[in-house]
Amino acid sequence: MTPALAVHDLRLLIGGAAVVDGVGFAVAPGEVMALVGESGCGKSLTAHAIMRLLPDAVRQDRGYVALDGDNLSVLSERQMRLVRGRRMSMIFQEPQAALDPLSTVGAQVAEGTGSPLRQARAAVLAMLDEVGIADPARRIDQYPFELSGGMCQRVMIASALIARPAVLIADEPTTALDVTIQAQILDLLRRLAIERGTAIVLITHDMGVVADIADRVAVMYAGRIAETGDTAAIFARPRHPYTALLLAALPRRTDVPRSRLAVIEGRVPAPSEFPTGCRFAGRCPLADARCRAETPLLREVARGHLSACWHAEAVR
Amino acid sequence: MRPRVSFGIRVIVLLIVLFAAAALLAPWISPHDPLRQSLLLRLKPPGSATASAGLFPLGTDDLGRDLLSRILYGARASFIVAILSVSVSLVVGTLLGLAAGWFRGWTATLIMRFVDAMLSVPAILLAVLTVAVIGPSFVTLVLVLGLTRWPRYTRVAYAATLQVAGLPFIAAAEMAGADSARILLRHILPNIAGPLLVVATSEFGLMILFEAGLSFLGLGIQPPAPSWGSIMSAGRQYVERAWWLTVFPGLGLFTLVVCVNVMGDWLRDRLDPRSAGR
Amino acid sequence: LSAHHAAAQPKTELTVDLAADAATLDPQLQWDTDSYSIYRNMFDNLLTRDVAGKIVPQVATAWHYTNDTTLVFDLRTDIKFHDGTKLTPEDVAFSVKRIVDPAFKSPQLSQFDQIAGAEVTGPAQVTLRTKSPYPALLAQLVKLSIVPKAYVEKLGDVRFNQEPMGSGPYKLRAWQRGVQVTLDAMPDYWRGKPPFASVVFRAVPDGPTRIADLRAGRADLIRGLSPDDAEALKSERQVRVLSVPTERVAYMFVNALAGPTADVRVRRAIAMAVDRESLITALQQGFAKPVNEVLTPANFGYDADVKPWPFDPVQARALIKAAGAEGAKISFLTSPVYDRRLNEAIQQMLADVGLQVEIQMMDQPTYLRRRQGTPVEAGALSQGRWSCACQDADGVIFPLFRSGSIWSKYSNPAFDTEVDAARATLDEAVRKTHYRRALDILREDVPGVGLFQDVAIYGAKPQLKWTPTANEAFFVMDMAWQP
Amino acid sequence: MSGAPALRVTDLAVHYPARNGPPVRAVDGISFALEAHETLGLVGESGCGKSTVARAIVGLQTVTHGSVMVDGTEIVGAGRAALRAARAGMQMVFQDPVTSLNPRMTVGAAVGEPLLVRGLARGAALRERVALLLTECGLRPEDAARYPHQFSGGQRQRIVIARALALRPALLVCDEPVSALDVSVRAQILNLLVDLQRAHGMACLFVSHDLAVVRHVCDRVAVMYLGHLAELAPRDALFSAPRHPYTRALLAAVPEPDPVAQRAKPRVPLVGEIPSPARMPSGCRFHTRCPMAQPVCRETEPAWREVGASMVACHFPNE
Amino acid sequence: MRRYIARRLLQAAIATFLVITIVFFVMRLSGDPTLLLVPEGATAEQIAALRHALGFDRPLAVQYLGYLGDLAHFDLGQSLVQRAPVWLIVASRLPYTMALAAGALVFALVTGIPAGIAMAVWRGGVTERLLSALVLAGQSLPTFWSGILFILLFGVSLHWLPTSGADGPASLVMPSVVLGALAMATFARMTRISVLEELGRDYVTAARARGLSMGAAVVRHVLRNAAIPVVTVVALEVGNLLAGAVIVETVFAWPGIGQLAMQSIFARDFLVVQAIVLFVSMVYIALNLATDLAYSAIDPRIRGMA
Ligand SMILES: Nc1ncnc2c1ncn2[C@@H]1O[C@H](COP(=O)(O)OP(=O)(O)OP(=O)(O)O)[C@@H](O)[C@H]1O
Ligand SMILES: Nc1ncnc2c1ncn2[C@@H]1O[C@H](COP(=O)(O)OP(=O)(O)OP(=O)(O)O)[C@@H](O)[C@H]1O
Ligand SMILES: [Mg+2]
Ligand SMILES: [Mg+2]
Repeated sequence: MTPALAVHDLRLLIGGAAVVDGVGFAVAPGEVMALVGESGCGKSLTAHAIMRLLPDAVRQDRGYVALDGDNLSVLSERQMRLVRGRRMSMIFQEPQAALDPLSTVGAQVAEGTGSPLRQARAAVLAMLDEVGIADPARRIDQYPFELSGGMCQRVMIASALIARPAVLIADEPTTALDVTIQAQILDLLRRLAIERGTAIVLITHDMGVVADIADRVAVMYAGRIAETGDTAAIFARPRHPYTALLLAALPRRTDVPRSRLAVIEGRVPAPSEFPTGCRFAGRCPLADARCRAETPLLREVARGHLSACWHAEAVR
Repeated sequence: MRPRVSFGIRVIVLLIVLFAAAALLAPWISPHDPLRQSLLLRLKPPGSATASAGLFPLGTDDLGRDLLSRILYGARASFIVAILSVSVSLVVGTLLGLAAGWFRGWTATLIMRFVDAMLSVPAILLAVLTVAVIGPSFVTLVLVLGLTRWPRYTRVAYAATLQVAGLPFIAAAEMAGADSARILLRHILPNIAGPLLVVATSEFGLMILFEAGLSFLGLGIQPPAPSWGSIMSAGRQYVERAWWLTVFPGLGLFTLVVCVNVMGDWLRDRLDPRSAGR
Repeated sequence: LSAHHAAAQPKTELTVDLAADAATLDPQLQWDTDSYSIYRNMFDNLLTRDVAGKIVPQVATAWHYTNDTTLVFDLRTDIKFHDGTKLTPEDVAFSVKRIVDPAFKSPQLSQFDQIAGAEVTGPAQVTLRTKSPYPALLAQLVKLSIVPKAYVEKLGDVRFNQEPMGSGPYKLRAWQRGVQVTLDAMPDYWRGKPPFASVVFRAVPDGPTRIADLRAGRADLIRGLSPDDAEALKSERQVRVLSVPTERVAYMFVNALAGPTADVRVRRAIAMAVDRESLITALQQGFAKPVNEVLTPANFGYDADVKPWPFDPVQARALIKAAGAEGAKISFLTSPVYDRRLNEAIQQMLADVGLQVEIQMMDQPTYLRRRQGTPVEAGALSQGRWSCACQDADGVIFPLFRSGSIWSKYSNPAFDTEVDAARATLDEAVRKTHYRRALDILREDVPGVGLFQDVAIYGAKPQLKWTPTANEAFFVMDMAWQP
Repeated sequence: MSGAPALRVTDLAVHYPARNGPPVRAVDGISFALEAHETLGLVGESGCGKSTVARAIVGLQTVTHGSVMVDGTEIVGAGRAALRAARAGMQMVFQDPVTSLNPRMTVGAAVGEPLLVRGLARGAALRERVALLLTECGLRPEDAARYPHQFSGGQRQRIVIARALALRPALLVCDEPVSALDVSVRAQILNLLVDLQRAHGMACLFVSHDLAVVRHVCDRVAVMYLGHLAELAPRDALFSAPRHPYTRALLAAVPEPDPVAQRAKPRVPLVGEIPSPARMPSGCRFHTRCPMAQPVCRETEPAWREVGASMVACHFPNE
Repeated sequence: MRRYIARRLLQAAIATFLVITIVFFVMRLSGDPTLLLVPEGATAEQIAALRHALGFDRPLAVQYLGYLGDLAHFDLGQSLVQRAPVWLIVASRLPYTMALAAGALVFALVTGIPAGIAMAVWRGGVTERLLSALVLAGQSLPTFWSGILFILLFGVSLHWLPTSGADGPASLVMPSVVLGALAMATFARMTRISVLEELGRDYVTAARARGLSMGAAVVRHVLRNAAIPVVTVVALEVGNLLAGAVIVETVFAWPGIGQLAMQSIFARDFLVVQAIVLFVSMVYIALNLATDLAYSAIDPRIRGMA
C-alpha cells in the first residue's frame, strides 16, 4: 500500500547550517504519527517543507515529499496551490495567530473550499458542527477574537478539513490550550483518523499527548530523526538515549513529590555549531569516540523500530 | 553569530562618512572662499576657468561665487541644522511621549492634547512667529524646526511606550524597586528606540527640506552663509539658464536622504531583537 | 493651435499675471500695487498723470488756488457710473470726506489728512480746503478715486468692497478671491471704447511661474520680472520685455544715531565703498539708472548737480581706519521683500573696506517695526525702495530724514529747516532751492546712500502695445493689441 | 519570623472595566492563606484569573476590593513607597521568560538591578553577589555580561529566578514558570525551584495549569474556575480524593505520558465552552459544564465549606 | 460610545481653545499690521491714530476677551487688510484647498500604497530597489524645485497642462503630484513596513496552506491587517496637505488656505490667521475622530471598545 504521505531525506538549510538534515518518514492512511522533540529541533520547519511553505530564509536542498505516491517537488506553484488545502492541509501552532483577526471565521473556513462563503455556507456550517462548535450558525459570522482559544483551534481544524484532505499536519494543535479543551481536540483528531482514514502528522513535545493518540512516534533531535517506532514500543523501551532521557524528565504520578527529576545536561547546540558525528553526543551518557566521529544512521533495532544510535541496544 | 554587514551598507556608511568629512573639512578642501563674489563671473557653467580666479568645477552662482565651495560649506549648515533640530525634537518629543505613555491619566491627556494642538497649528505659522518674536539666527532656526517637529516623536514614543509598558519585564523592574525615571530611561527608552530612529532618520532629510522651504520664504539660514536649501531656492530662478545651481545641491540632498534612510532601516533591523541574531 | 486662432481674431480678453490678488477693490482702502493696478481700471480719479508724469485732468477739467489753502476744481459733467447714474460734484465731495473720515479707518488717511474739508460750490464745482499750505496736495489727489455716493451709502462700506462700482473704463464682472479678478469693458466709456472686451488679473505669486505662464501663452502681460529674467527673455521671440524707470529709488539707509555708523566718517566710507556702477551693470543688467541722491529724476526736487561720493575703496578703508571702526560688526536689516543679491553684494563691498556686515533677515512686519523703532533697534544699514507715489521730494526725504519722523535715524536742524520751508510754500522755484540745500546737507551727512532709480520690468506678448509709466500705473485703457 | 501567615488573601476581587457591557470579573472574591515555607499551587484553565491573582498579590494590579496582607503589610491600596518597601520581601517569577527580561540589558544588570536600586550593593560587591546568584541558579558567572537573547529558554527562566531571589524574598510568586519550556528544560527548572525552596525556606505561590507539575512541587493546591476558588486541599487529598467535579475533570484530562495507562483511562471529556467572565452564569459557575449539575446548582451559589481535609465550593462534593 | 465621543470632543475643544489662545498671544507679540497698512510717508501720529482706530492700542487682555466674545457669537470678525468678513475670505479658499488636498491625497494613495505593498512583497528584489529610489526621490526633492521643473516640462515645453492657476481638473494635476510626492513617500514606507510585519504572521502562511495564492492572501487578509498604521499616517498627512501646502500653492498659484495663511501671517492679518487655525484644528479633530471610526471599521476588535 502506498503511504498517504512520505517524506524522503529532507534537508533544510538556514544560512549554511542544516537545521533539518535527512529527515524521512511515511504515514499510512488512518495513521497518527507523532513528531516530537525539543523546541527548535526543526519540527515546524519540516511541516512547512511538506506544505512547500518555507520561510524565505530557509532553503531546501535535498529530499522530496510524496503525497499518495505523487512527487510534489515536480509541481508548479500553481499546481501546488491545488494540493494545499484540498489533498493535504495543516493546522498551525497558535490558533489565534494563524487566523486572520479581521476576517470572519466562516470566510476563512470557506477559503479551504475555494469558493466564497455565500456558496459554501452550508458546507462550512456542517464542518463547524462536525468539529464540535456549538451554535455554528451564530459563530460563522463572528471574528476570531470573539471565540475562545479552543474554539479558534477547532476553527483552524475545520478550515483544514473542509476539503476532506487525505493528509493532515497538525503542528502543536493543543499547546496553547488547557487540558479539558485539549482532550476534546485530541478526541476529534482520533475520530478523523478512525472514521475518515485521514493520515495525521501530529507535532508536539508533550509526551502525554503522544501517549494518548499517536500510533507511531518519530523523535527528532537537532534536525535529525533520532528514533521512530510504535508508540507503545517507544514508551516501553526507548532505543535512543535522548528519548529515554526525555521520558525520564517527566514528572509522573508515581514519583515522590519533590524528588529530583532527571535532566539532560547541557543544551541543544545551535544549528551553526552542530558537531560532526552524532548531534546528541555532547549530552549523551553513552557517548564514546565513535559517536563523536561518525554520524549514526537510522537502523532497525526491533520490528518497525528504528534508532539512530550506535548504542541503541545499550539504552535502558 | 555576528550580524553580517552587507556590501550595500558599507557603501552607504562610506558615503555618509564622505558627506560628513566634506562638511567638516570644507574650509580645507574648498577650492574658493564660498562668500567671495565676483560680479563679472556670474552664472558660469561647471568647469569654467579664468586665469585670475582659477577653476570653478561646478560653476558659479548668481553673484559669481564658486558653487562647489558653497555646496561644501552648505553641507555643513544643512547637516548641523538637520542634526540639531532632529536632536531637539527627538529629545523633547521622546521625553514627553515617554511621560504620557507611562503616567497615563491626566498627564497623558494633557500632553497628547497639547500634541494635537501643536499639530493643528500650521508649522509655517510657528516658524514665522518664532522668527518674529526672537529674531532671526541659527539658533532660532534650529528651535523653530525642533519645536514644530517634536509632536511627531511624541506620538510615536507614546504609542510605543504604551506597548512596552505592558510587557512583563517592566513589571519585573517595578518588582525590583526601580523608580519611574529608571524604568523610563533604562528599560523603556532602549526598547522604543527602533521606531523613533526610523522617524528620526526620515525627519533628517525632511529637516534639510524644511530649511530649504524656509529659505524659499526668506526665513532660513541667514545670507550669505550657504545651505543646500538656500542655494537651491536661489537657484530655482535659473533652472534653465544655470541648471547646475539646483541640480548639484539637489543630487547631494537626494544622495544624503537615501543614505540616511537606508542607514535608518538597517539600524532599526539591528535594534530589533527578533532580527538581531539573523 | 490656440495661438494661431488668437492671431487671426481680434484680442477680446487680456490676461495679466500680478503677484497677488487685490486685497480690496474699494479704492479708498488699500493702495498696494496689485490692488491699485486692478481698481484703477474701474474708477476715474480727480486727477491723473500723463505718460511723461505731468499731472493732468481726469474728472476735474481745471483747478485754481483761491488762496494758499483753498483749491477749486471744475468737473466734467458727462461721466456716468457703471449703473448709469451721473457722476456729480456730490460724489467728488463725498469721496474726499469718506477717505478723511477717521471712522472709516482708511490706511490712506495719512496721505489726505491735510485736507480740512470739501464742499460742492457749484453744479460742476468742488472746493477743497487744506489745514495749511500743502504743496503735495495735487500729487496726492492723483490717488483719489471717485466713488458713487448713493451706491456706497446704499450698500455700506463692507459690501461696497465686495461689489465695487466706479465710473472707469472697466466694471467688475467677477472676483474669485485669491484667484483672479475679471473686468468687463464699458463700451460707452467717456474717454472712448476700451481696447479689450475683458481683462483678467490673475494672482501668481511666484516669479518663475509668471514667466512660464507668459511663455506658455497663459498670460499676455506679467508684472515683476527680475533683471536676470528680463535679460534671459530678451532673446525669446514669443515674449517682449517692457521696462520703465520708476519714481522708486533704491537706497541704503545708514543709521546716523547709533552704532559705528554714528560716526560720519564711517557713513562716508560706506558711500564710497559701494560700487553702484557694477551693481547696475552686473546685478541689474542695466535695468536701473544711476542717481546722485536719495531721490529719482521722476521726483520733483531731484537735482542732477549734486555730486555723489565717488567709488573709492582705498579712501573708504582709510576713513574707516581713522574712525577706528575697522572690523566693526554692523547689522544689515532686511526682509524677503528686498533683493537678496543686492544685500549680499553690498555686504561683500563693505567687507572689502573692513566692515563686517551681518545680514539679518526677518519678515516684513518685524523688519518695519525694527526699522521704525529706536535708533538702536533699527540696525546700522538696511536696503530700501522708496516711492511716495507723489513724485515729490517732500514725500521722500522728509519722512526719511526729517528728525522726529519714524524712519529717520538722523538729526540735523539745518536739514529740518530746509525741508520744513519747502513744505510751507507752493512756489516751485523756492521749493527747488530749499531741496537743493537739503540735498547738499544729506550728501555731507550720508544718512542714506542713493543706489539707483528702480526700473519696473514687465513681460508681454509682442502684440501688446503699451508704454509703462513711472508711477507704475496700470491703465488697460492705454494699451493696444496689434496682431 | 512571626507565626502569622506569610500571605493572606481575603475576599479578593479584580474586575476589569469594559468600555461597554458589564465588567470582566476576572477574580471574584477569593480567600486563602499561605504559611511561611509552604508552597501553594494555583491551578485552573487558561483565563480563569490565576495571573490576575498573582499580580494582585505583588501589587501590580489594581484591585476592585478585598485585601492582600504580605508579612503584615497591606498591599491593596498601598502607596508607591510602601509597595516598594514591601516588594523587598516578595518577588515574582513571570510566565514568559522571553518577555520578562529586558532584551537590551545584560543579564548581570538585570539580576543585579534589585540590589542596585535598593542601594544594597554596587560595583565589585554587586558583581560578586550577581555571580553568586547566577551560580546558585545553575548559570556561570561569566554569563552576566551576555544578553538574554543569547540564552536558551530554560536558561532565561533561570535568570528570571535569579533576579527574583536577589533580595532573598520571604514570598515568591511564580506565574507559570515552566509552561513555556520544553520537557527537558522544565525538569531543570523544577529541580532548581525545589532546591532553592529547600535552601531558603520561602513561601511560594505556584501558579500553573499543569497538574503534574503542581503535584510535584506543591504542599497544597487551590483550583480556580472562572474567578472563583473551586477547591483548596492538601496535595495528596486533592489528587487522591478530588471533591469538586471540575477538579475531577481536570485530573482526568491530564494525559499521562504512558500509552498503556492513558488509553486505559475512561474518557469523560467535559462538554461545552468556558463561559465568558463578563457574563457569569447564575448559581454555581461550573453548572454549564458540570456532568452532575442539578437545578439547585443553577440557582444558588454553593458555599465555601470544609469537606474532609479539603475546602470546596460545590453543592454535591464527592465525599 | 456616546460618552466616549463626548469626552473626545470636550478634549478636542480644550485643545482648540489652547491653540487659538497661543496663536492669539504669539501673534500679538509679533507686532500688529498697522505699519504694513500705512503708506510709507506716514508720521508717528498718523500711525498711532490708525492703530487706535483699529483697536490695537487696547490692552491685550481686552482684545482677547473681545475676540472670545465675538467667537462665542460665531463672529469671526473682519479682515483688517481686506476689510471683508473673515468667513468669506476663508470660505472662498476652502474649495481650492479641499481640491488640492484631495488631489494630492488621491495621488499619494494610489501610488504610495501599491508601491509599499510591492516593496514588501518583492522584498530584496530589483523591484524594491527601483521603487524605493522613486519613493526617496519623492521625499528628497524640494517642492519649490520639482514644481518649477514640472511647470517647465509639462506646461511650457510640452503644453500638456496649464502652467498655473486653478481652473479645471487639468490645472489640479501638477500641484497634486508635486504636493502628493512627499505624502506618497510616507505612505509607501509605512505600507511597506506594516505589510512586511503582517507577511511574517502565521495567518498568511495558514491562508496559503488553504490553497490561496500569495496575491490572494495579501488582498484578502494582509491589507486589512496592515491598514491601521497606514490610516494613522494618512490622517496625519491630510492635516499637512490642507495647511502645509504653502510652497506648492505659491509655485502653482493655487489659491489655497496655505497661501492665505502665509500671506495673512506676513500681513499680521490676525483674524484671518486665527480663523484658519481654528479651521485646521477642527479638521484635525474631525480627522482624529474619523481615524478612530476607521479603526473600528477596519478592526472589529476595536468596535467594542471605541
Ligand atoms: N523563518 C526562519 N528564519 C530563520 N530561522 C528559522 C526560521 N524559522 C525557524 N528557524 C530556526 O529553525 C530551527 C527550527 O525551527 P522550528 O520552528 O522547526 O522548530 P520547532 O521544532 O517547531 O520548535 P517549537 O517546538 O519551539 O515549535 C530553529 O532553530 C529556528 O530558530
Ligand atoms: N487588562 C485586562 N483587561 C481586561 N480583561 C483582562 C485583562 N487582563 C486579563 N483579563 C481577563 O481576565 C481574565 C483572567 O485573566 P488571567 O490572565 O488572570 O488568566 P490566567 O488564569 O492567568 O490565564 P492563563 O492561564 O492563560 O495565563 C481573562 O478572561 C482575561 O481575558
Ligand atoms: Mg514549532
Ligand atoms: Mg496567566
